Amino acid sequence: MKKSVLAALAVLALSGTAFADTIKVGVVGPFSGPFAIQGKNFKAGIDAWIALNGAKVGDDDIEIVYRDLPAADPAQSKALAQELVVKEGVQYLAGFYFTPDAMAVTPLLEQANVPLVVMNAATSAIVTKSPLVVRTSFTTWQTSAPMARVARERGVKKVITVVSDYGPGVDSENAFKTTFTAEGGEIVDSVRMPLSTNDFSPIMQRVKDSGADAVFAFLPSGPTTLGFVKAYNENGLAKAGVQFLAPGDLTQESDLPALGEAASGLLTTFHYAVSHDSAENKTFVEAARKAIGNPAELSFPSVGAYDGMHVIYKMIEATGGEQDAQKAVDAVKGLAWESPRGPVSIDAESRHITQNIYLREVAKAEDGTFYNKEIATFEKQGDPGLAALK
Amino acid sequence: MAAIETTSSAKPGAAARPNWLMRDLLGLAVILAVAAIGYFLFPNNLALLTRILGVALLVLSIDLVTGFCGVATLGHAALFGAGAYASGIAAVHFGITDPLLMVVVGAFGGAVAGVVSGAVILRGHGLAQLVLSIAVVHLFHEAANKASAYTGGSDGLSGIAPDPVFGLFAFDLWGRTAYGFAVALVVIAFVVLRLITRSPFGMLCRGIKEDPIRIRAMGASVQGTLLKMYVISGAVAGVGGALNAISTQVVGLDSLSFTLSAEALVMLVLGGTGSLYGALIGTVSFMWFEDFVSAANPFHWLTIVGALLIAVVLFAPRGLYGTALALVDRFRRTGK
Amino acid sequence: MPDASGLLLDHTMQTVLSVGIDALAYGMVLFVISIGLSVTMGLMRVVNLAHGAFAMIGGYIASYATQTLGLGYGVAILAAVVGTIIIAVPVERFLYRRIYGAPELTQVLMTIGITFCVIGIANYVFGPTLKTIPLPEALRGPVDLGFRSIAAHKLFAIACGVAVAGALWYLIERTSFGVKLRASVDNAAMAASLGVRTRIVYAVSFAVAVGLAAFGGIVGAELLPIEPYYALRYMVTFLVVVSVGGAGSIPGALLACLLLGAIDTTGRYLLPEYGEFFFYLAVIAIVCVFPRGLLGRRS
Amino acid sequence: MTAVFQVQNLNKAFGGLAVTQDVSITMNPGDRVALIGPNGAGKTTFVNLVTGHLEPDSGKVLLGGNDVTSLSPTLRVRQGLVRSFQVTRLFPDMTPEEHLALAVMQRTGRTGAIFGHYQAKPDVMAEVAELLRTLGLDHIATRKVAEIAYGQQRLLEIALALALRPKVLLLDEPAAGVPQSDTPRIEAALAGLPADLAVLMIEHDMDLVFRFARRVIVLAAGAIIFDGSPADVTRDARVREAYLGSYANDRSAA
Repeated sequence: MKKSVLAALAVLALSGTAFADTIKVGVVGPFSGPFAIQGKNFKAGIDAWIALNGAKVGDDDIEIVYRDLPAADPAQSKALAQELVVKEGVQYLAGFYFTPDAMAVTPLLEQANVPLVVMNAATSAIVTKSPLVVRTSFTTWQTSAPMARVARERGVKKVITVVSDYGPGVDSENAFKTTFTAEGGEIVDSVRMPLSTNDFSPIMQRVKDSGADAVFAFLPSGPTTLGFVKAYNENGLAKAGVQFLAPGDLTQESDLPALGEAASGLLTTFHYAVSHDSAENKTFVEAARKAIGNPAELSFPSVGAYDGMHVIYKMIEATGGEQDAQKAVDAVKGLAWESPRGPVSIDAESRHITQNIYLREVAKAEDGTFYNKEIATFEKQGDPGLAALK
Repeated sequence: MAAIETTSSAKPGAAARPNWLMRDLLGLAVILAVAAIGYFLFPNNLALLTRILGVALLVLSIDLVTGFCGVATLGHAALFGAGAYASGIAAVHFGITDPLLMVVVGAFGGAVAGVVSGAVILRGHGLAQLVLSIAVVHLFHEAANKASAYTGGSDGLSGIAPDPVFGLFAFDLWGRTAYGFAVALVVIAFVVLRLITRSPFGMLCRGIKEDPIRIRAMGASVQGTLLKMYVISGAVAGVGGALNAISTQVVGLDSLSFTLSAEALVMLVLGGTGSLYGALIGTVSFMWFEDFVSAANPFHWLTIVGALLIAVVLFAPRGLYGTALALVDRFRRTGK
Repeated sequence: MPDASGLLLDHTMQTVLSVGIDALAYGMVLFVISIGLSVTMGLMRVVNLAHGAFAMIGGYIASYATQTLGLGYGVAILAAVVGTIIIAVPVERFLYRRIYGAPELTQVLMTIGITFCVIGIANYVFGPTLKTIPLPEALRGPVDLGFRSIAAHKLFAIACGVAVAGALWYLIERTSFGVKLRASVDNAAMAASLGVRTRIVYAVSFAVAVGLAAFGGIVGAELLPIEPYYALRYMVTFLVVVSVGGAGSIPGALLACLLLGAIDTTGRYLLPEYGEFFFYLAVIAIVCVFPRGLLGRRS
Repeated sequence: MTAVFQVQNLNKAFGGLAVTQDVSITMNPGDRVALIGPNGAGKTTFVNLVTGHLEPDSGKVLLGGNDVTSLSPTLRVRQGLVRSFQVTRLFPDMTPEEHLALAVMQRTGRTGAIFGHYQAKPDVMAEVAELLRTLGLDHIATRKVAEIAYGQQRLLEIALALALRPKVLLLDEPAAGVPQSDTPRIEAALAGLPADLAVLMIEHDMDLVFRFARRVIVLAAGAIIFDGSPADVTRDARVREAYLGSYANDRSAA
């Protein structure tokens, strides 16, 4: 029985390459596992793009091939990418929620003649690993640094940073520290806490003892943010006037229903809020909500995926459906368009997205739900993390 | 393959020798045949097959301590990850990019990790041992996360660019070289482990699993023997890790994780403990099944994998290989 | 300057007290969730990695009962505990009964399988988002203890821990069921020949363990939020706590939870960067000194 | 003749309870000694003290004149102090041939070798074959131990001890649990033990003791109350007292 299944698979593999005018895009993301909601958002963004722009570029049909990668696992990531390229014959690789997974794929690109469009992974260095990488999401530096300027503008002098002890957390800490001290602020203490931290009360005690005016925090979106935000309120920090500053990962829209009242008033900087007020976004949100099913689950990875598809369509247009990775990437260098998040462009040198970063406050809508309300804009932000790398 | 294993020698002494030798050669032939079939049947899935072989080395290495020595561990990825990081760091920071040298470094790294974790884990028994192993793998994981200057932390250690094997076979996009390299490593490891498990030392380990008190009464040191096995096991896991680093060119923290440890143990139990064939069969069937189901339904495959595990406990309690053996055995007996 | 040093001392005392309270609350939450596992592992000798899955089921039912059905917190807890037990009974009958007395590794395989299934089903039915169980007004918000404020639900968790410990102690040490249970555990054959229906005793103990898991899942939901991966995420924590305490020992589990809660909390206050190291080094040290757990029974 | 095994003034107490009191025994090569005593006399403790599983409060254990009191159990085995177990401790999944080969290789320091196979070592195979023949186990040499009769397992216990070429052999109830029909084979095996081996047998079965031992030591309440010939032991008043309590006199009267 096993053999017949294998044989069937082999036949499938062969037939897949039979249609010459179908261009395949391989998308790798966490479609199951603890981060399944982010993978769902990838798919929602892609589905929304296709719903609004059709599944055809010129004469070529576009087909998306999904592969599941539940957690950061570079070995599996590479195996999946290789399979997509070799077996499925994809012309474009896209998706990638975690940095190591994207890193694992970069060495393949040149030989495979395939561009990689990163739809989330947010470590600055990824784009430097191969000239065939384009990123349509954000970097942790990009979303964290403006918060330091917000803090200074609001008269905050002393800040304690509290981040999860892993790559993005450290990036976020560095981004904030660098900018905040450059702007004349003082970092009174920096705390890195293990990812597995469940009870944040002792951390809040540290914050209290530090005498800071504000706490800058970074945690990966998901279950722990709930405990963190609640601990912030329950330990009386909010009442004591210690401001809460963070990049938008902490208040991603899909976590807001759970955070509820506790998140009310939190300040975050981020590249996208589902509530962004523009025609483009209204159209996008409507399509993406339809795609994801439960409207409350829509959040930022969807817009990275949506714009990623935009870039891929442009690439296909430019190459006329021929497989030429370098030409495809060159075609989108400097490309500018109006994204649901606002005006964006692909930086010609770094191939990373230049975009507005918004200051948002968690607010209560008339229907009782919570949302990220944009209150200020930092226009055309590049990636300061890349500069810091040099 | 199952039938081969059960035809036990009836006569003692030299007359029986060709018998087990033949069986091992046959087993080896079967492994090579399966590897070749894999190559020709799935020429486009070699990356997955290579990954399976890397994990197979980890599962074999767990089998050495769990199946042959009776040491319960949920932390064996510490050894695998140590090998992966050792060879990765050697390549990125010290310019050791020859794949064979990287494998040696990985084996060494794994063996050192084997000494360290063995020294801790062997202090307990049963549940305490499980908990110690969990603590060890978490400490390794955390240490690698902290030492991000060397390991790249949670972003992973990237930039590993191994040279062509023997200067001739470059690691290509299709993963042919990596697959051939992996098959060679697994076959060598299998042969060596087969010899080790049949050796006097291997017998001593089996004795320890069955009755450590008797082994002590024979004047042998239980702790010393187990620690030695941990070193061997570490070297094997380290080779697996190195293979992973070479074929993936990135090492992530997941290679040191509790999850990988637990998954590998599940594969071993699935295949059947105490037999090298069981370890291989368990790895191949679990990972193949996982890949098949997760490609078929990326959203809900975990439920199906869970149901498979439950079904195995209910219907094949000794693991796939062990139960197949028992069935064949029963069939032969009733046939007589 | 006596005043300044006095102030400093006062401040240190406050911090110690404050961290101590946090440690107590965290330890108690751990205790309420893991004590059921101590019952299955110590008394029934099953390495039940699916324990967290039952806690999670309890959490989901409670969340559904409060959010969708609009039931009160107390009613929701009751419904969740009963509901989880109802789900668990056939699981015990058809799956666990097959692995009593089986090798540890087989038990690991089976219970991991059950965990995977529960995760998959929860993901399918409830989706991947966080689920909350709204607290009643009385448990919401901070309570002022004079030197600091603490969340009311943490005090509630502490109270629940004390109540559970007391009730279990009474059940096992003072009731006829407890006598039967202890007899079945010490020597199942002997107990059976004395007329104890060991299967029923096991089934009831399992139900108690699962009910406790569900209860703990709800009470602890503020610290360990309910989501599909709950069952895997905290599996190690529960297993470690129970083993350190000594499987089957209620005072042992209590002691372990308080001790590990204290180590974890203090570590995270003093040197959060090395919190993980602290915790696991402490676990190794304790297990090496007390191989059967702090108050484990000698067998 | 020099003593091969000496126990000098051994004492051990658990809490306040003395379980071994000032026990001294000297044995020469070829000795056949039976250690008997009523239940609770401290025989098990004595064995554990001698083999090194318990540490004495005071006193010494000497092997061939060397003080081994501070040595670990395994090192004592390597020095020639070997024991058998009252309840068989064998490896159910291994064959008698493998058991003996393992013991022979352990004795000759070859169990550390990670390569090679015992069947490829002629000297090991010869010695194993010899042991199997001596104890009449050759026809089941390649059956798994779990599948052979209990009497045969007891014989394998003895063979296993012999394979270690001990100077002193502690036999812990070698015939315990063996069906009546098989005891003659055990006794034959005991009778065939090497002449220069010092054997200390712990036994309840007085028939066996009388047939085997040339010297009997009686332990009661942790102390030696008799050390002499089998012929004298039943006549000793203290022994009768220890075993039979106040009934002793009644029975002698009857």
